[in-house]
Amino acid sequence: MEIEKLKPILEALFSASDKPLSVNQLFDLFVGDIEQPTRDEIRKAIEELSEKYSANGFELKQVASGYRFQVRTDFETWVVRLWEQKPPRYSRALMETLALIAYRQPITRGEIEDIRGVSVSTNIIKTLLERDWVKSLGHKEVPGRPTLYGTTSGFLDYFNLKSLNELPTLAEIRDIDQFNPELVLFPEEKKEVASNH
Amino acid sequence: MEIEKLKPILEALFSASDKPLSVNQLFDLFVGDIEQPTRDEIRKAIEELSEKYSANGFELKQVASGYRFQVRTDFETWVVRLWEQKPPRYSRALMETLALIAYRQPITRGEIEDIRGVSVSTNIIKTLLERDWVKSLGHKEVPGRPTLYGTTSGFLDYFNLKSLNELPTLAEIRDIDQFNPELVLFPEEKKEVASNH
Amino acid sequence: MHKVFASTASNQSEMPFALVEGEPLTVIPQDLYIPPDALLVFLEAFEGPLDLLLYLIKRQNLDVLSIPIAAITRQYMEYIHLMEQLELELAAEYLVMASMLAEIKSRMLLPRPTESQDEDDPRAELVRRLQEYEQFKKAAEDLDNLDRLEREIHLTHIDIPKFKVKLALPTVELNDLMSAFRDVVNRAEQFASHHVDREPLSVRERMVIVLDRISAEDFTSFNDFFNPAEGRMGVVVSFIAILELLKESLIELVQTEPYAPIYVKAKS
Repeated sequence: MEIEKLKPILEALFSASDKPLSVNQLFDLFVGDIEQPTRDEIRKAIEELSEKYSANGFELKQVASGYRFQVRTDFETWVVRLWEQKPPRYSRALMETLALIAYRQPITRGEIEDIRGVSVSTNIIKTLLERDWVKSLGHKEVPGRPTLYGTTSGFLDYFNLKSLNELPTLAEIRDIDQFNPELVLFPEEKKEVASNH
Repeated sequence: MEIEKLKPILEALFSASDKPLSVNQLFDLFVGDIEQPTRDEIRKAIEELSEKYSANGFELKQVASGYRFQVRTDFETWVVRLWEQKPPRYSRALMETLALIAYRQPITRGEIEDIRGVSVSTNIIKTLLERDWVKSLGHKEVPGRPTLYGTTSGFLDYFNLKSLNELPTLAEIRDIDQFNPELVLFPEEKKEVASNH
Repeated sequence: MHKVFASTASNQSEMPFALVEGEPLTVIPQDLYIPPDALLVFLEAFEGPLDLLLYLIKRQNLDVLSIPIAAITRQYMEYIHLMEQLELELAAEYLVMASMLAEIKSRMLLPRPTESQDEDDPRAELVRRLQEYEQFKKAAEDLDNLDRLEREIHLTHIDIPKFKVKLALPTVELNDLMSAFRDVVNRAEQFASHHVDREPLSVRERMVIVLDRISAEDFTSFNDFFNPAEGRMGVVVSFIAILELLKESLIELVQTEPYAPIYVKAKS
């Protein structure tokens, strides 16, 4: 395969992949194609790409498990500002997902969807995992082997709980509603902001 | 600020951000810097970057809420091999509801139901709100004050559009005047009806 | 189970047309038999009465502007009948449409006053609705065919080195979590099929602790899960947690012979 034809394909692959890609992994991706690059051609294309991106805002970098595009540290000053803005707010969907994981663990994504009646986006699960409030407990032995989720000790720490037992039960939550009707747990405008996330 | 100095900074920002960035958002990121680019300089740099990436595996694309790097669709064949997961599919009911909201906004649920001839499930509206494709625009001042729905910039971003104008044009409805009352009598049809009774 | 057959009314150049046994059928071509499950899928594929009507019109290559009301009404009623036979949940909208069709049909049979001939075709409203629906049905298809994220459009994932980011994470109050749970349970209870039980959380928590400690490779002693220091309550909670995990087939209990030690391992 011509290097010039291979280069944009590799650019597309490196930019799309959320993991580093090795020469072997790349080689395997072309198996079965009419035009199949050799490992040497892939290596040559990577070399030329590294050269090409040497002065960009991001570079093609070799790490242990392969190559990946990564933002150049020279631009840290500006990049960090992207996240320094005001803290975002979690969506209602995320809160309900977290609540179901807390109260119904171990639970699969499908079970959460069944109860909520709406699909749960991958991002919600990702956010909860990244926040270290939720972890995988293994897989359920049903077709598809879905991941079982549960809360972490980080979750308990954040909410200042010693154990899950300290979470109020549903009956207690409803009692609070009854005895303090004026104490609205989720004020109306908060709800709207959350659902618009 | 020199354009040549600004370009790699913008590259770093676009590659690091998980959301499209607008000229104004970019401008704000430089506020307080000694060297602060003007909006025009930012526009110029973006233009040059779009040009620079026009033949790469990924491109700088303008969508409703700003610019983002995205993989060129020409390389989809290879890119999809990186993932096992199939993209989510949406039901016809959901797509029809979304189309009505997109083309007829602001529109109430009742109006959608009138055109579709069936009730719209709460789950569809909820999914559309949660995906941030649709938002409430207020209430219609009729009995019951039903919510008026419209699409968001998130909807345009998702469908790779800059504005609602880029939506495919609606098929034309042939005028009802074409409808010729002279031709409406179907003698055999009438016969059939008569013999059925 | 209803036996359902499909037959082509070939002399009318129609597409395969399904009929329930019992309806007057002349020839039943064996090769066109539609299994009931498939027919169910077919009938469920309609997005409502307008969609079904459009299908009936289109499959005869007819224009929406010239609907043969009597023929379409008859076919429509046959499908409604089929849906009833298959115990498909028949939305009220289908029945409303049936009565609308019947009304149009009866009005068309009446002799019309000659002077008002150029307006007032009883089908006009139906045609308008069909046209409008068809327009948005097409729009939905066009929208579905647009390139979109997660399908044709892929964002770049360019790695960000460990920058010293002062990540401003959203804050959450325990109250928010509680009210989210209350809301989701309240909602689930409206749809009767979902019952969210109010099990003591201690069991749930213990289930997680058990899952954390076991693996598919190693055998963990059953006894290790019981700590006498926790008292009778603690032992009972552990026991229920293990039973619950067994019920959900998340764990296996292994015992090589009677009275031998029992081991717990994750389902492999």
